[in-house]
Amino acid sequence: MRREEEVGPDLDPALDARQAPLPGRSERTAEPRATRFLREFPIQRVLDEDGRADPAAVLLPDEAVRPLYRWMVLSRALDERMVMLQRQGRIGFYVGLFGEEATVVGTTAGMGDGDWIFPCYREHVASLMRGFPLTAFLHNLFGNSADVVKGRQMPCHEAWRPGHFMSVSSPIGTQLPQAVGAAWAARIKGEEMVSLVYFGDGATSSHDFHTAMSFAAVRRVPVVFACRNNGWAISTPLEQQMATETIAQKAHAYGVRAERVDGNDVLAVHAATRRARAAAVAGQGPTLLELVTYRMEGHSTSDDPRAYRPETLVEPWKKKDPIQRVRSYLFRRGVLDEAADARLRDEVRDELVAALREAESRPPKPPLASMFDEVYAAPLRQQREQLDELESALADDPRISDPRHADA
Amino acid sequence: MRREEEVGPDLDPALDARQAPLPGRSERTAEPRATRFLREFPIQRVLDEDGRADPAAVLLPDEAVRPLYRWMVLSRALDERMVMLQRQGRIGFYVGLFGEEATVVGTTAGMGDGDWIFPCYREHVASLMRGFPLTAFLHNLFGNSADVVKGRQMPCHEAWRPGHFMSVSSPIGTQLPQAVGAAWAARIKGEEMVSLVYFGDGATSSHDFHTAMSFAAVRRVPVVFACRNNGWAISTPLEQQMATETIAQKAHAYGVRAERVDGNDVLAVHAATRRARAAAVAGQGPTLLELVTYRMEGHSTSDDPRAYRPETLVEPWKKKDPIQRVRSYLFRRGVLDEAADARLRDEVRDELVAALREAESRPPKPPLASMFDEVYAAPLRQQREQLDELESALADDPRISDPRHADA
Amino acid sequence: MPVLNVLQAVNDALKVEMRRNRDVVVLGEDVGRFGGVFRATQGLFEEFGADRVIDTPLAEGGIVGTAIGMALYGLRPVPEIQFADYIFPAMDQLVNEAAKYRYRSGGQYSCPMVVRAPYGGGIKGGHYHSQSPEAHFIHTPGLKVVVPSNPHDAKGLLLSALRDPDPVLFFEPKRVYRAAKGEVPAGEYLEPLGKARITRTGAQVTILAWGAMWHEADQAAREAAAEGIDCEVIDLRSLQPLDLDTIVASVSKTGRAVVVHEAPRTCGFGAELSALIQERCFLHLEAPVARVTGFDTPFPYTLENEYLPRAPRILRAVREALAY
Amino acid sequence: MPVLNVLQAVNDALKVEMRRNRDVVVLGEDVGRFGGVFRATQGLFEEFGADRVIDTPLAEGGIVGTAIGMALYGLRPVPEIQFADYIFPAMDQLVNEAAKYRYRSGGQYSCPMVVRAPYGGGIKGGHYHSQSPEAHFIHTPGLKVVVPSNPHDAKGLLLSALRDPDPVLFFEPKRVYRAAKGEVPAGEYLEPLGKARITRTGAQVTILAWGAMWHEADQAAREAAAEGIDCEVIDLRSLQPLDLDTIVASVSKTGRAVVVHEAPRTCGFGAELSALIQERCFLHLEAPVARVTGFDTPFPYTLENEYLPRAPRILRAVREALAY
Ligand SMILES: Cc1ncc(C[n+]2csc(CCOP(=O)(O)OP(=O)(O)O)c2C)c(N)n1
Ligand SMILES: Cc1ncc(C[n+]2csc(CCOP(=O)(O)OP(=O)(O)O)c2C)c(N)n1
Ligand SMILES: [Mg+2]
Ligand SMILES: [Mg+2]
Repeated sequence: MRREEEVGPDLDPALDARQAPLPGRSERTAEPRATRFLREFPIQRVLDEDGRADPAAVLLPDEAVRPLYRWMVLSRALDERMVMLQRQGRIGFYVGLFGEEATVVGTTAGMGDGDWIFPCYREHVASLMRGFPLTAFLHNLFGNSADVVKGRQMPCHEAWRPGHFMSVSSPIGTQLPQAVGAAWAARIKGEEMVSLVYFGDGATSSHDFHTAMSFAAVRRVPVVFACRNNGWAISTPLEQQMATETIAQKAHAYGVRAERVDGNDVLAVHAATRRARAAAVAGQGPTLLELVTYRMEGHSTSDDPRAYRPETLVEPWKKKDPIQRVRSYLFRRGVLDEAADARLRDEVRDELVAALREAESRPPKPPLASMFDEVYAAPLRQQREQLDELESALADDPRISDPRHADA
Repeated sequence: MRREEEVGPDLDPALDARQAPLPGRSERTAEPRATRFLREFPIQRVLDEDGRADPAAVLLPDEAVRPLYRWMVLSRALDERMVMLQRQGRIGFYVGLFGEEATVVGTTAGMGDGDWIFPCYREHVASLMRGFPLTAFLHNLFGNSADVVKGRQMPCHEAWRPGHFMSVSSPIGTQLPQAVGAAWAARIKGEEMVSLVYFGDGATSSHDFHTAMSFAAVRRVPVVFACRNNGWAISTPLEQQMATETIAQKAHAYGVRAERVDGNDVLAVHAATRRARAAAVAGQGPTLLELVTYRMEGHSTSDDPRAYRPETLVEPWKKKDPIQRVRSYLFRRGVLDEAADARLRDEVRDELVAALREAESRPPKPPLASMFDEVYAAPLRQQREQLDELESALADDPRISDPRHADA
Repeated sequence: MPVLNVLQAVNDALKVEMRRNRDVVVLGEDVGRFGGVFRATQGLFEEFGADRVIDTPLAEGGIVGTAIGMALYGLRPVPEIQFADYIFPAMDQLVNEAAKYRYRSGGQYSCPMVVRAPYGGGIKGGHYHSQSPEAHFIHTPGLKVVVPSNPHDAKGLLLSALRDPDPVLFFEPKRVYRAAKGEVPAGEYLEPLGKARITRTGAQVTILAWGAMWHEADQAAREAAAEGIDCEVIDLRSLQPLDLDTIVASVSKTGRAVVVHEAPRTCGFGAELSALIQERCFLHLEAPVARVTGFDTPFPYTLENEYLPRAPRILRAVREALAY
Repeated sequence: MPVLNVLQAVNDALKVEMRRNRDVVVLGEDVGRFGGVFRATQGLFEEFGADRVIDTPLAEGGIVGTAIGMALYGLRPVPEIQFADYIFPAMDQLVNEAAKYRYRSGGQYSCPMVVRAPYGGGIKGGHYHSQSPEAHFIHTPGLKVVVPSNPHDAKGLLLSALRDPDPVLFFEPKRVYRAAKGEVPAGEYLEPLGKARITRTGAQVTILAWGAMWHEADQAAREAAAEGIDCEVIDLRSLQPLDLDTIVASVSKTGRAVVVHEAPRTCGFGAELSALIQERCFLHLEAPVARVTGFDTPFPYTLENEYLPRAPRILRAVREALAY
């Protein structure tokens, strides 16, 4: 495969898929895409698929890599357990990071502790890395009385101010200009803070991607744009999302830095993030990081990918598992062995089990008043009156809280 | 000036301005912009500033160039007369094309008669080229009883279906995805129609530019995106609108064709439009045309550029006047001389005077009912009741129509 | 007659019209090969092909803007907004373009299309999978707004919307997408836009509702009957145009009205209904027009049952109106 | 005291607060070097510099989205939307983000900011330089909406908005930007959000208005007085929060209410006021609450005087309320 030599091992079957004709009339005129930008943005990599690395390319000492591995293991264990819980009906919804762990752990590890993180909705491990207690995260999944966001949002919509982890919201792209505004504000205040903002390949089509890139570029705002290119937006494959061979090249529309990185190589992601942050601090403005990875499972627990995605597309990615890769690296380096790894995984499992027990022990519902608080800094007439209205209605007729009552 | 040789005579002082530091903190870190894309997208030109052309580069026979010249002369004469009228208070508003005539006349001439035109708000001459009667255009400026849009919109918001000239609307960028949809529809219907959509440099920052380019690119929709890069968005110079050295390079974000063209060279604009249309018809999808020109006057009659733009920036553009340039060409070719040119200008003036007389002779107001018609295909209860309400109120008290009454 | 749920009825209406009219095209996120996240467009891609069933990039403004262009050119686009909560990026194209195109062009152009969007709460969707934005569009002259409550109307109203000359927002009650089942005639039939349906006749209180909340209103009326209160229930079905005659006739008879909707109370469509009723039935009113609505907060998650204006709260308002 | 017009008062308020609070920054299209197309930000760039007075690219969604981020980080951004008609591209950031950020984060974050936008008709602006979109935002819990009618309130309310903990939409009546002049205290003073002003006391009919239309209401009241009709005129000033107590007290006294606004009638804020009044003053009402508003059409050009709810139409409604 010629491109192989040109751009290094192709990590992205979607690139091949992109050679296929598009659906619709356009088929008649389909022509193979250019490879120019694949050459301009070769995929940055530190670890090969067997976890081998050129020591010169590794920034981090072994003792710093091990925790990254642990966070990735925790993320995967959490995802697996929560999907199970959702199937059992114990939580209503879950959206995981299966196979994309390196994109999030590597970027968050590459930023400074004071940098603000603007999440999409898969970056739970980033909130944990920033000190969000695992138990608190589970409270959020249950939307229970201990939930830091008071049961107001769906599961997986956490927010954690002490760790500068912003509020997850569902609308695609909205966090992007906000990340620009925060970093711009920091510069105005004379503080060295660089925003890290997460989004997916689909989000590059959103209004907010365009305005965020424009605004950041024209004033060289210090932002790291971390695009998890996992090849899919729910059922929409990359080649139906855009006609470009890379996402990195979108940086040319704004005149900003970009890199294309192996998103399953946590060391490469970490190093690229460091470079992006350094450029931002040096006043060179934002960097667009295209982190090439793959969504190994459904979009969320509400989704079944078998309806639109042949297993054959997923197969090649299984041997690229980001966790296995850094695990082999640590084994090679001799700082991890089977016994230590087993202990580490046991710890993680125990943490999860304990946190889960704690979360399920809490009263399932936040107080009624929490529904009317914090709409405004202080409730207005409407919130005050309506709380009274609801309280007396409930006193009259507790069926109001009964989910089964009167459902058509 | 080194860039001179690299990219050909620089038509765009804004490019130099762009070397200047940006306002704000970013100043500290300002660095000269790259010239890479200036080289990738050299400015296409057929006529030099004295109207000399390499015959091989000219697509059009002289008898086809002469009408283009006439349209440009008409456009300029119309603009001058209407600005005068506005100053005299005879019309409320006007937005002209001063100095940008070649961008519009060249593109419209380069399309097929059946192609649909999606205007911004300066392309009045395109509507006239498509058969919109000059008188009808003036009716629209007066918003009088003969106005084809029934006095509902501001001056310069014309629409002309017989000429496939769409409806001007003020919101920046909204016409862009609409142009994509129309061309896509034509392809679905199996009709060979290519949309031509006009917009400015400022509009490239709009949401709709991004979505229009994305949608057109991913399905290779046949659209010609004609960007009048006149260097300004009201008071905002290009270098505060974007950090890129060209607009053409924005095409890379979408994987589409682009050309950078001397927007004051009607033959170059025409030729580039032909190439873009041919590519679209061949199924290669959209082309982004950056037509490099300059806004010689205020944004509109509501604007006074002296508040933000030094005359020195405008000076160099005066000798690049697009009308003079094609005029010299026609003189060189011997198909126009002083006498013929004087006759042509007299004709144009007489046309204008006659049309103006006609327009000012019409009853100034459309009928009351026209305010409630065509909100829907057929009026709903609200429009029917409210027309009655207004009619009886007016019968009671004619002061309702009196602009001076009760103004604070 | 086949028994369908609301999703199947919507899907059936799209198939019927797409077979009848080659100009009807469907576009949106995940509507093609996948058939939509709720599967409302399932089977369309296979039957009508990629030209007429279009998976788009992720941008609602682009979806609606493109649809407007298609409509201007003569197609009948049916853009899907995956959740009504995500219609706001398309707000400018809807309010400033689709709504005004016919008017501002002096009737030279128009952009008939049907914007489909699942709306409302009751599926544990939290802030962003639960909103009811209908009032924004009812406040925008040039747009029509339709909300079916059952499969029969979903099909009949959608078929009418697909032949309507104006842009229509078609909000589908996702809470009862599968729960509301009923007999749906095969093939073609039209339910006119602008006609409400009196689903229960009564003498003492008129309950106005639409979409998913009609089921709560109906339940409340049945419970009221058990208490000897005789309610009339009107399913508005079409909010713009509104069947004001039916409403005025009913309230003139009962002298009492309770309006129900999920959207926050302040400036919701209930306010307009309340204003219209007191303007037209002033001398008949025995009690203020009551509003039983979602509260003035974002849509909550854990407490969504408490948030929704369900039967017990409606019943309470009915009793209060009677006791006034 | 200096006599200023509304533009000068807005400009003065911005200067006073920017001098007092380094965190206040202004951003928008043409607000910097140029000082804004209406010159509302004139002189700010020179005094406060390019860091705090920011010319942005042309994208309202970007302006508001960026402002939200600035507010989250601790600045007090004042985004300007050049005309209220152009606020729709920012609708998603306002409705789904700014309005919900405090709530959805459990109070961990908030984004106080003041979105300034000239609104309304009367300047021959046609469809896109005349709209009054306030109802959309009043319908969005989490946002506040303020509309001054005169220079004194423009400054005092803007200063309060600039210190308010919540996102505020501040709609400026461009029709009277220069026409409305008055004495404006130098330096600092606050007009509280949520307090209406009774600008004329009367016994027979209450007229509710705000912004540019307050001047028409006042004119109508003066003409009514000449006919011996005694009107009370209330300038609402703040629509969210609303000073309902003042309204209820007035209508309970007069028994008649006329609500005036420029926006289209259907689902306008007048509907909410009408609903609230009949809910709270039902037994005091002698006549239906009347709505004198813009019509349910896009905003016209040539016929804009006929479109606007000006004094003669208000006076007519007053007479009708009295004769009811
Ligand atoms: C504005 C908006 N439109 C639609 C949706 C529904 N939706 C949720 S996730 C998603 C796909 C996002 O894909 P991508 O950006 O690639 O992120 P990924 O899920 O792959 O990480 C869509 C369409 C949404 N949340 N917001
Ligand atoms: C959405 C929107 N925001 C703001 C405006 C106000 N406005 C009118 S023209 C203009 C500048 C447009 O500049 P450009 O796109 O370069 O076109 P030009 O006027 O230079 O031809 C602005 C900001 C608008 N019309 N629409
Ligand atoms: Mg993705
Ligand atoms: Mg321009």
